[in-house]
Parts: sequence; structure tokens; C-alpha cells
Amino acid sequence: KSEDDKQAGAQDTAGQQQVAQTPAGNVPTCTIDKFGAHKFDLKSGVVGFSQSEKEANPFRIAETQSIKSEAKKLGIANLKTTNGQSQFNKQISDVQQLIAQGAQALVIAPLNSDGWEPVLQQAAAKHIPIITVDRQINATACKDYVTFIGSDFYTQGKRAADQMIKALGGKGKVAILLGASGNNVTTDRTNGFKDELKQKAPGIQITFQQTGDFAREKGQQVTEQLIQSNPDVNGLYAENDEMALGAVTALKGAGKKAGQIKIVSVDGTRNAVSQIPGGWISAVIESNPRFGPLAFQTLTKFLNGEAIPQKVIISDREYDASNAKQSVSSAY
Amino acid sequence: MTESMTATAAVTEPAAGPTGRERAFGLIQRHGAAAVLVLLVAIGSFAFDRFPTGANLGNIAITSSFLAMVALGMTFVIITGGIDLSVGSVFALGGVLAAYAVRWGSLAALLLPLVVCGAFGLVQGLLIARVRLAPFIVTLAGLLGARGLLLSISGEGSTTYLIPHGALIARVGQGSVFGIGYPVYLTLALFVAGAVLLQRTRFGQCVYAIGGSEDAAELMGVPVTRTKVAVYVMSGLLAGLAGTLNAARLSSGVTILGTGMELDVIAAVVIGGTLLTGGAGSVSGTVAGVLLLGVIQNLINQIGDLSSSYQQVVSGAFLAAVVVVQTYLSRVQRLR
Amino acid sequence: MTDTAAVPVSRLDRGRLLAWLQDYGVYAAIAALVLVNIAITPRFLSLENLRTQLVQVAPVVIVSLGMALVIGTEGVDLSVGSVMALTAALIPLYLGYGVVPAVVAGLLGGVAVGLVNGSLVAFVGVQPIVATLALFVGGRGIALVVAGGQLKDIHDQTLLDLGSSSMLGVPLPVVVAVVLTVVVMAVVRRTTFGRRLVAIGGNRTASELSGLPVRRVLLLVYVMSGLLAAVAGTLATARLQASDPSSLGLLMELSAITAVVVGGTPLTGGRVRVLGTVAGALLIQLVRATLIKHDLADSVAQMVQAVIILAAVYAARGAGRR
Amino acid sequence: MPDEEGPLLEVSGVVKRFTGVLALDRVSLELAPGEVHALVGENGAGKSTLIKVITGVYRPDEGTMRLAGRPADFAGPLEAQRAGIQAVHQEIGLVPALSVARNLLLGREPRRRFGTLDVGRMHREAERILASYGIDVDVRRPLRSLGVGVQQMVALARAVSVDARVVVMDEPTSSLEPREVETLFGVVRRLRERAVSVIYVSHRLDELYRICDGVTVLRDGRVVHQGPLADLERLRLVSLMLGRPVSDVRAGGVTRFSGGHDAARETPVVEASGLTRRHVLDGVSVAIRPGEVVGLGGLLGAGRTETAKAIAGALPLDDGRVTVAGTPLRRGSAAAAIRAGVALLPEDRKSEGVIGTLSVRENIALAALPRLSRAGLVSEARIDRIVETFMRRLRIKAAGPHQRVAELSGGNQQKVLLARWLATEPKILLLDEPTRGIDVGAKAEVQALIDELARDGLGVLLISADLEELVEGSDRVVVLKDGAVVGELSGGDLTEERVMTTIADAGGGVSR
Ligand SMILES: Nc1ncnc2c1ncn2[C@@H]1O[C@H](COP(=O)(O)OP(=O)(O)OP(=O)(O)O)[C@@H](O)[C@H]1O
Ligand SMILES: Nc1ncnc2c1ncn2[C@@H]1O[C@H](COP(=O)(O)OP(=O)(O)OP(=O)(O)O)[C@@H](O)[C@H]1O
Ligand SMILES: [Mg+2]
Ligand SMILES: [Mg+2]
Repeated sequence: KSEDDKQAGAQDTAGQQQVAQTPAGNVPTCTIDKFGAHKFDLKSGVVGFSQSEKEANPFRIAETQSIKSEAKKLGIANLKTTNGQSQFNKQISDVQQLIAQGAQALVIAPLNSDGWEPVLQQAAAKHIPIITVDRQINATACKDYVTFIGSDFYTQGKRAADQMIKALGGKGKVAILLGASGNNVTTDRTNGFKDELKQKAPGIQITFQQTGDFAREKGQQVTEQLIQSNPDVNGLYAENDEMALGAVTALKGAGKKAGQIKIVSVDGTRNAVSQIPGGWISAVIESNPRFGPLAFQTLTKFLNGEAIPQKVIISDREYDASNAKQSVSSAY
Repeated sequence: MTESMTATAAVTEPAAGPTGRERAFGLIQRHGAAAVLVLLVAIGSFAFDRFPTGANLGNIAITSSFLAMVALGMTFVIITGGIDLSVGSVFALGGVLAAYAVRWGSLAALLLPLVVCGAFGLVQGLLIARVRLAPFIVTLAGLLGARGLLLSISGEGSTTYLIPHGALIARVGQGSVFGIGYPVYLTLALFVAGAVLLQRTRFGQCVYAIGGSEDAAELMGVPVTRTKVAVYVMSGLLAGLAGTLNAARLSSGVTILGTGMELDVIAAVVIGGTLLTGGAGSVSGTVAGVLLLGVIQNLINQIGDLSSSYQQVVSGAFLAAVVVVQTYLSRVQRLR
Repeated sequence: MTDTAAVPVSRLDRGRLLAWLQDYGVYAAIAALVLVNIAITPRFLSLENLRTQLVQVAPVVIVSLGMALVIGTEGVDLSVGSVMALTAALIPLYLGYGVVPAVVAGLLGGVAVGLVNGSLVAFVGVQPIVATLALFVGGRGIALVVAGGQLKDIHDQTLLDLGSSSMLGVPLPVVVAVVLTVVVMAVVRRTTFGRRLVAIGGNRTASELSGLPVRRVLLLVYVMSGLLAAVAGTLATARLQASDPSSLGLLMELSAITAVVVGGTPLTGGRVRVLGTVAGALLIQLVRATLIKHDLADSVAQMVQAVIILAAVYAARGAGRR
Repeated sequence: MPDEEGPLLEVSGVVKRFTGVLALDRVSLELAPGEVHALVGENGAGKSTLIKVITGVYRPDEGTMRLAGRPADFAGPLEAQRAGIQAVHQEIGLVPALSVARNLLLGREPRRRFGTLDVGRMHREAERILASYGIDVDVRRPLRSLGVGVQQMVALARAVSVDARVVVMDEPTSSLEPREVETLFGVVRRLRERAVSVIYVSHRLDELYRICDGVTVLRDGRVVHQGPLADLERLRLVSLMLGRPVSDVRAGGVTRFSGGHDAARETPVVEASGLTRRHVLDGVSVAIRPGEVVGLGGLLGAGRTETAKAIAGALPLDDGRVTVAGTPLRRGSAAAAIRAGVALLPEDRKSEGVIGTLSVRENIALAALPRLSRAGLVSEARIDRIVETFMRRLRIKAAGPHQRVAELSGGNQQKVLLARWLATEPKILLLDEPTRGIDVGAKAEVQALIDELARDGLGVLLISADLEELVEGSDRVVVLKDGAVVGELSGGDLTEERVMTTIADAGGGVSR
């Protein structure tokens, strides 16, 4: 049953992405002429979307879902989608295949920020505009690709740190459940969190950090080990909701009380947010996956010749005890 | 005497038999994977007009070429009756090392990975051939070790080293003639060399002999230890080289590559008709196996709007179908 | 060279000590690791810690038991992880009808996968590694399709108890693992089936000529492997209190095979060591736990793990070649 | 060679231990240049072990070796071969999956300029070599598709085709026909002329007396006699081997068959008619009555093994039917045949017989499991009983019932297989080279056993490369040639000469 209203949640406009209020001007803009692409009619044209990971976790499900439904809404007849199945080389060849199949514009959710050389070359040769969502590509905006729409993972880390500081009152011992090793998101969310702590709360020290591979079971197992080896930790930062929920299960299993160990995590999935009122999770930083509307809005503008920013940072919300109850419905 | 002559003139199995039909049948048997590949390509071309285009086939070629390089080494290993699970990690390690070393020039970017990955193969080979540890375990440890080394070089994977555009090695990885990337040609060259090495040299004979029966090979005076070490070194080198070229192509040492690659490689080799029990197999079969995987992948994307879950189901089904047909075709052979 | 058909021409004849090590190397390694931990790991001897390690290793043990049987026939089953995922996906679908139907459905999933693997290997004659690779890839896909790619929380108390409650102080998953170990041991030691499967692994031609029902035995072996994996999947799901088909059982095949081989069962078949397998699983669990508890960086952890695994098989040298 | 006078090979005080067994106990042996030295002993006496020490397969635990005066301590077979010691091992020791040519020439293949193999020349070379040994097979075929007899000839050809100083032959004739045996003797004589020394292991004593100069008798790993063979008369030799007084071994060496079980009027228990398989069998028909021993005669490749396999449902047939006690068998199903009471003792014990990883006990019980178990649970007690009986009856020499078969000596492995089939209490026994590699003592034992089984009403099909055994043991001999029946001999006509002449006179068989 929980499945159905998730789907609904994906459809309804609540929890739509908002563009962060960035004072115009200091963000360079990009136009179709500057980029040098051909105009074409979105509805009749071929658009390719390359997803990086399986649609097997709430974030990816919602992301793909939102792209597809938005495309349908705009009446884009020919949307081709591929999935990299978490294998970077596969995603590269996926996109190359999309190009070979005549895609005129590409929306890419990159698995990795580096290594897009071959794709960018082919796209450039054919003047195909590329919009990357949720992760950035390390290349020149408005030259190699048009623009990036997504969250700032580093900031997410900082905001998580702020929440942690709030929850712990500025001092304590914190453990981190890292994401998959070698993953850009892991790196940014970790650095953001650490830098912020160093700066704002020297009283908090990080005594433990092990990878939970973004998976619930791994999060549970690592936490079970952790609470025995480091019984003194009183804060736990999980770099995604799944690991946080795994940690919650572990704590329950070990007979801990809610709130005994303060958990802060990133993503904003419905399951996680609904744990806040109970006190098991203290706060969740949202990482909004619903890129559809914003992406196609930007693309349309771009094709109409309007100037669009070379970087669109979306404002992610935060859930904590104050707002969890009312906004849980808009979580994905 | 003459009688026994005639006796055996007659006493020969059908596969090697005289009539043209039988010979053709035997050919298909020996190249089951290739036959299936042809079939699949035919179907693909018929079903999707976007499939047989030069650009698309070029993509398949270039993406497959790296897997193929690794599979070449794996073929030798498996024919000796061994296995190498470390190739995925070594592949990734090679790429990272190349990108790391490019600061000292393209030559360094080529040599460092080869040296390190070759060394990995050497250590594994010695542990397997001299200390006589199980290849599966040794190379599993290699898988972990190489990944660990990679992470420690790249600061737990947080830093990705880049290969500047100008660099010679980058041009090698990205350049192409007739719309086909250099790596493809290099892979082809390597496979020809590999085929000669396996079929037309004493080394190759020893590889087969060891796989067929290690004890017998030793009794016949085959340098078992040396040969086994050699194949693992080869496997390491080829994985490293493939990683290097891949990094050159992506112009960066991506750290998240190669996980689960070993299974694709093994699958490709085995689908190519090489027996995991050793003693039988061919380089040409491996080519077919690799291309089969590539084509399957490509066709699934051609089908288009499949959810990732369905994609997996379909590729699983494809795989099953392929191995069944391939097994059926080459069954008679195996039973002999 | 029959005299050395199984003991390839090598100079392994170092007398009793080595022979002993070959058979008990794993246990020696475990003992060593335990001692080290007692020395350096705080609260290692605590009861909770023991519980944690045993509960965490239980599913691995169960899967490894099935894997040991398959490997005994000179085969291998890569699909175990996907089976766990499939089970996880099936259970919530039927939870509406009660726990029993749900669990049965989950187990049947495993059996089905086993049947497919077994048929491919026994009747079509596909090499085990590729035969099971097909469902290694496809199985998880099916699981995700069944579950609509969704992770579902499980609230049914009886099911959750499977994972969390305990029987006279022993956690239920551990009890199940122990019982299954005993059963499998009995199957291997006491039944004709057990005798036959090792015979087939040892020399298939000879077994066929001796009139053994080779195909039936092979089929059954893969079914058992599937079933055991499904049991593991059920327990893991109950313990996770959620059905997570996307990541449950990832890399389980590697852990299981490692456990079996470290436990002294040769991948060349013809021999099954049940207790050794259990020990192998325990060893791996112990290694991972140690590395986590001491908060080693992933890079270091992986390398250390590599070294320890090598050390373990070095101790059990010759027991499991290839 | 440095010193023509001194011994060429000098083994002194060699000790070899295996867990549980002392396989060699201070064995010494001297080999003069050009000497053909017999090495004899019971099954499990240590012959093969000694040979493996000499050829560098095993390192001795104690003792030393000198080759041509220089100390020799080989790290492996390769070094031994470099030093000029070649061997034909008891279990052939070639790679079954490789082609005949590649096996024959592995490591010394003809090469082109750039070190690449010249396959064409390789095949011609191989054909030439084999032809000179009277073997004439398609050298591209995998070795395993040939009979053990041919495989032995290939191994021999390989060993002597390079110029060695010492050639060791471990039971090289165990499945050779008289014709091939003669060829082999020719080879040995040529070696002797070239001052190459030969160590010759065989359980066929008459062979020893024909070509060997000196003899070493091993018992339980110890040398019990050494000296010129000529001075040692046969019974004495046997008694030395078995370690029993001459009086006990009167009949030793001669077959123990009583012959002549009159089963003539009984109806056949098994009837095979028109067995046909392309290129191999051509309408072979054989009928065996209860209590009758039917022999199959023929040259290498005549198709005797194939005939036996066909009857046992172990060979896919193009045509023909087998009926047991009137009821036809399902074609190509070994299991069905066994259920009907047909037991086949295969010729190739290594790849088709023993299961090396399992213990003696499990190997013996394997085929009889259905009888030895209830509701799928095996009855250890019953197994123990059977195993105990047969190990005593056949004098199987092993550390115990739980020793792994792979660790047994060749002959003892053969006995284990025999036990496996006798344990199934079959109606028909198909014996393909039943006494292959079995020592004289046990051989007599086995022959007596066959005889007795026949008396108890068993139908026996006997294939033996040992013509004497065949003729003595069988009531009738069906002669095959090129896969077809070319004659049948019984009663007075049944003599070794007649068998040979029947083969010689007969025309072709298999479709050509
Ligand atoms: N690898 C091994 N491990 C343990 N024991 C062994 C091994 N190889 C041989 N043996 C034992 O050593 C003894 C001598 O064996 P060997 O093969 O030399 O006998 P043999 O004289 O060749 O007998 P046969 O005439 O049957 O070939 C036997 O008791 C055998 O069980
Ligand atoms: N002397 C030979 N010349 C040519 N081919 C042979 C010869 N001997 C055996 N073969 C081949 O080997 C195959 C198996 O023959 P095999 O030796 O098993 O027959 P056999 O009559 O059982 O002889 P034996 O039992 O004495 O080895 C035959 O089909 C034949 O092709
Ligand atoms: Mg011997
Ligand atoms: Mg024969």
C-alpha cells in the first residue's frame, strides 16, 4: 500500500524543486547562439535521458519518474532513456548510443563527474546541447555542456553539520556512515560536514567513519559493530537516508531509546522523514530528485533563444522536528 | 599392418569426417559463439534500423575493445585451468595510475600502470604456481588488494587525476581512423598475437597441456610453474593496459570503474567456448563472446524505454538463451 | 598418474603437521584472530558482541552450506545473492495472507531459481558458472520488477520475530543456521545423495558408468542451493525489517564461495567440508568485524582483508586447490 | 658418457614416506649402461614410487642418486628429462584432451623460422613416428578417443623418440597385444644396442625372462633380492615377490582357471545383436549364457572395449539391441543396464573407473549404494561388511578402508574397481582387462574368482590383452576385427595360435 501513495507523491506538485534565490548577474548565462546548437521543436524532436543508477532507490525512482512524466506533460513524443546500472563505462556508451540514435538534446544524470571526454567530443561535433542534473560534469559550461541543474552536495554536508551541532548542543562524539567509496557525492557530503564542524563546533569530534555503501543492510551491520566498539558516540551522520534507517533498526535492536544517539541524514525520503517525529532521526537534509520540470523548463528557454544561467542550484529543504509532520507528505 | 591402416582410416569421428556437410557442421560446433553472434546481429539489423549504422557498430567496437583486452588475458588463464578475479580492480588501478603518472609524461603514464599491474600478476602467479594456493582465493585477494591500493592513491577515491588534452597518450586513447578508435585496432592486433601465441607456439601448447592435466604436463616435462606465472602476468598486464587506454579515452583516472567486471570477462570467455575446467578454448571464441555481450547490451538500449529492472531481466534471458544455443551447438564436441 | 590424481605431483609430503594444518588451518586462523581481538579490541568478549557477530554471519553460513554442496559437484552458483533479493521481493507481496504463505512464496522463489540453474547444468550441459550467471543478472531484475523497484518496510511482528527474537538466549537466525548446518552435514555424511554428489564431483564419467543418477543429483543440488539462499534471504529481510531487493545479498556469491574454499573444500569438487565451510564464514565475518571496529580506512581495510584471506588459505595449503 | 665402466644410474639408500606408509625403505639399485633391469614386486610394493623418485617426480626423504657418476638431485621431471631420463608411466601420463600429435611432440614440436609451430610438419612427423610402431591413427584426434593400448604406444614412442640415457617403463605392456609387445621388445633391444639402460616393470613374468638382464625384487618397499634374472627360476621369483615359500606358489604365474563350465544348454542371460556404431562397431552380436565365460579376441582397436561398453549401455549406438534375460534394455542408459544386472569393469581405470578423491570404502560401495541403503540413508554397517570382505578377498593393500583411492598403487586401484562391481551382485560381468596391472598372486586370485562366479551361474564377458589368460579363461572366444565378428572358437579349436590366425586370415569389417 505504501507503494501507491509514493507514486502519487511523485506525481503531485508538492515538493517541486525551487531554484535557489541567487542574486542575478553574478551567475554567467548561456544562450543557444553562444553555445552554437541548432534550434528544434522539443515536441517532435528526439531527447535522450541517461540515468546513472538503477531505479532501485527512492531518489533514482523519483528522478526518472519526474523526467518522464514532465516529458509526457510537455508532449515530447520521442524521449529515449537509458540506464548505466552503476557502471560508468556503460553510461558512457549509453550516451554515445543515444547520440548515434539521433538524440538532439541530452539530459544526463552523471554517475561520475570526470571522464566524459568521449561523449562531450561527439556531442560537440553534432552541436547537441547537454543538461546535466543532480551531479556536475567537470567541464566548461556553455561550451562542453549547456548547464547544470542540481543540489550542492558540499552544502548539504555543511547543513547536515549545522543540524548535528544543533542536536548535540555543540559537543560530543560523532560517527559517519559514508557512502560508496570513490563516489563524488560521498566525497562532497563528507568534506562539507567535516569543514563545517571544524569551523563551527570544535567541541564535536569525529571518532568513527566507515562506509555503508548507501545501503540499508550495510548501514545496519556497521552500526551494530559501531555501538559496541564506540559506545560513547552520541551523534551519527548518515550520508543517505537508507543507511540512517539501517542504523535506526540497529539501535532499536540493541535496545537503545529514540534520540539516545542523534541521527542526521541526507536525501529526504518519506521513510526517513517519517522517523523524525518519533525522535529516531533528528533531522534530514533534502536532496530533491524531481528535476523534470526544471530541466525541461531550462531546455525550452534555451531552445527559444533566451539566456539561461550556466548553473542552477536548487534550494533543498530541511526536515526536523519542527516541520516533519506537516511536510512528510511532500517528501518523495 | 596394412589392415590396421585401413582400420583407422575408417576409425575417425564424424566431426573430423570427410564429407563437406560434416566439416561445415564441425565448423559451427567449434565456433558456436560466433554463430550465435551472427544470428543476433542479423536479428538486430532486421529489427532496428538504427542498429546496423556505422556509428552504432563503432560504439560497440570501442566499448567492447577494453573488455576484450582483459578477456584475452583471462582466456589464457582459464585454459590453464585457473581463474583471475582481480582483473576488474587491476583494470581500474591501471587507469588511476596512468592518470597519476601522466604528470611525468605519456611514457610514464603507460609504463607505471604496466609495471604495477604486471607485478600484481607476478605475485598472484607465484602464489598460485609455487605456493600452490587456489587461484580463486589468490585472485580474490588480488581484487581486494588492487582496489585498496587504488583507493589509497586517490585519497579514498576523493581525488580523480586528469589526463591533459595535449598528452600523447590521450590522443592515442581518443583518436580514430575511419571512425574507429585506435584502441580497437590495438585490440585486434593483440588478439592476432594472442591467437598465434596460443595456437602456434610451444608456450601455447604448454598452456593447453597444463589445463588438460597438470600432473601429466609436469610428467611430460612442461615448465608448469613458469607457464602458469606467465599467464597471470599476462592477465595483469592486459588488464592494466586496458585500464590505461580507457583512462586515456576518458582523459581521467575514474576511480569507480571495474567493479563486477571480472564476471563479465569470465562470462565472455566461457560463452566463447572456453572450458572453465581448462584444457580447451580459443582466442577467437573469446572475441565472439565479448561482442555478444556488447551486442546484447546495445540491443537492450535499442528496445528503448525499458526500466532498469526489466533491462536486467532481459539481459539475463538473453544470456541464458545464448549459452543454451552455444552449448547445444558445441555439445557433441565437449562430450568427445 | 593415478597415484596423484587428486594430490597433483607436488612435494606436499611434509608429514603430519602439514596434514593437520590442511584440515584445521581455518580453525587455527580463527583462533589466532580471536586472540588478537581479545588483546586489542575493547569489549570483544562481551556477550552482545558475540551475538552481533553470530547474527550477522548466520545468512552467510546458510548460503555457504548450499554453495558447498554445489562446489562439491565441481560446480558453482553465482545466483545466490539474486535469490536472496527475489525472496525479499516476494515476501511482502504475500504478507497479506499471513507469514507462512509469504515465507513459503519466498522459499519457492529460491527453489524455482534452483530448478532453472539445475536444468541448465544437468540437462542442457551448460557450464555452471555461466548457467548461474544468467540468473545472477536476471534474478535481481525479476526481484526488482516484482517489487516495483521499491524498498518496503515490514511491520508484521511474527515475521520480524524471525529476525530479532531468540530461543533460550540464542538468536533465532543463529538457531536456524545451526540446525541447517547439522542437516546438511547429515545429508553429506549419511545419505546416498551425499555420497553421490561428491562422487559426481570427483569423476563424472566414472559416476555415470557406475549408474549414478547424475542429472537428478545435480538438479537437486542446485535446488538445495537455491532453497538455502532463500532461507538466508528470509532471515536477512526479517532482520532488516524491510524488503530491500536492490541491495540485499549483493556480493553474497563471493563471500559464500570464499567461505567454502577457505573452509577447505576444493573448487575441483569431489569433497565437501561442512564444518570447514561454517568456519570459513566465521573467519570472514571476524575479519570484517575487526576491521570495522578499528575504524580502518576502506583502502587499508581491503588490503588487510586480502592479506588475512591469503594467510588463512596458506595455513590450509593444498586443501582447496583452485 | 664419462666413465663407461661404472654404473650409469646409481640409487642408494632411498627412503620415501607418505603419510601412513613407508613406500620405499632404503632402496638401492645399480644400472649398468645398456642393461635392461627388471623391477618386480606385489601391488603396492613400491615400484612406481621408486620410478617417480628416479624420474624426479618425488624427492626422496633420504638417500642419493648418481647419474653417470655425477650426483643427481632433480627438482622435477623436467630436470630429470634434461639429464636424459625418460619414462613411460603406469598411468600413461599424457594429456587426454590434446591431440595425439601434440602429446607425442609436446615440447619438441617442429618450428618455423620465427619460432612458430609448423603444424603440418608436426602431424606428418607424428604419423611417421607412430607408423614405425605399427600404430596408425588419425594424429589430430584427441588422445582420449583412443584405446588405452594405443595410448600406451604413444607414451612409449614419446619416451624413446628423444635420445635418452635411461628409459624407465612402468608396466608398458599392461594393455598391449602380442603384436605391440613384440614392437616394444624391438624398441628395447635397439635401446640396449645404443647402450641406453632400461628399467622395466611388469607383472607378466614371461616378458621379464625374455628381455631383462638383471632383476630387483621389492616387497613392502624393501629390496628382497637383486641379481641376474637368468639364475632365478620362475617359482622362486614369485615366492620372493609374495614372500611365501615356493611350495605355496606352485601354480603361481600360470592361470588359475579350471575352464569348461558346461552351460551349453542354458538360454542366454544376455544377448547383444547387431551392435553398430559408425566407424567403430559393425553389427557385432554376442550371446552369453549363465555360467559361461565368453572371451573377446582381437587386435588393438578391434572394438572389444566398444562392444563391452555397448552392452553396458555406455556407448551411443546407431543400431542394435541388447536383451537381458529376455527383456530388452533401454539403449544408451548405463543406469538401466546396471539395474538389469549388467556390470562393466572399464578398461581405462583412471578416467572411467576410480574416483580418486573418495576413500577405498566409498569407491567400493558406490555402485551398490541402492542395495546398501534404506530410504536414502546409507547403512554404514552393511557397507563395512562388504568392504571388509572384498578388501580381504582381493588382498587390497591400503593404509585402511578410509585411505583415498588416489593414493593407492595402480594394481590396488584395479582391485578396488573389481570389488565395486562384484558388490553389486551382477548377473553379467563385462571385464575389460580385469587383471591389468595386477600382480601374479592377486591375478590368480581374480581368475579363481571369475571362475567361481561363473560356476555360481554368472555370465562373464572377458577381454584380455593377455592371450594366455583369454584362452585359458574363456569357454568360447569371439574374435573381432575392425569392429566386426570374424570368427568364434571353442573347445579344441580354442588355442592362442588359432586366435591369431583367425585374426590374420579375416577380411575387413567396419564400412570402408
Ligand atoms: N601419493 C601417495 N600418498 C600416499 N601413499 C601413497 C602415494 N602413492 C603411493 N602410495 C603408497 O605407496 C605404496 C607403493 O605404491 P606404488 O604405486 O609404488 O606401488 P607399485 O609397486 O607401483 O604397485 P603396482 O604394481 O600396483 O603399481 C602403496 O602402498 C601406496 O598405497
Ligand atoms: N592399432 C590401432 N590403429 C588404429 N586405431 C586404433 C588402434 N587401436 C585403437 N584404435 C582406435 O582406438 C579406439 C578404441 O580402440 P580400443 O583400443 O579401445 O579397442 P579395443 O579392441 O578395446 O582394443 P584394446 O581394448 O586392446 O585397447 C578404436 O575405435 C580405434 O579408433
Ligand atoms: Mg605401480
Ligand atoms: Mg580396449
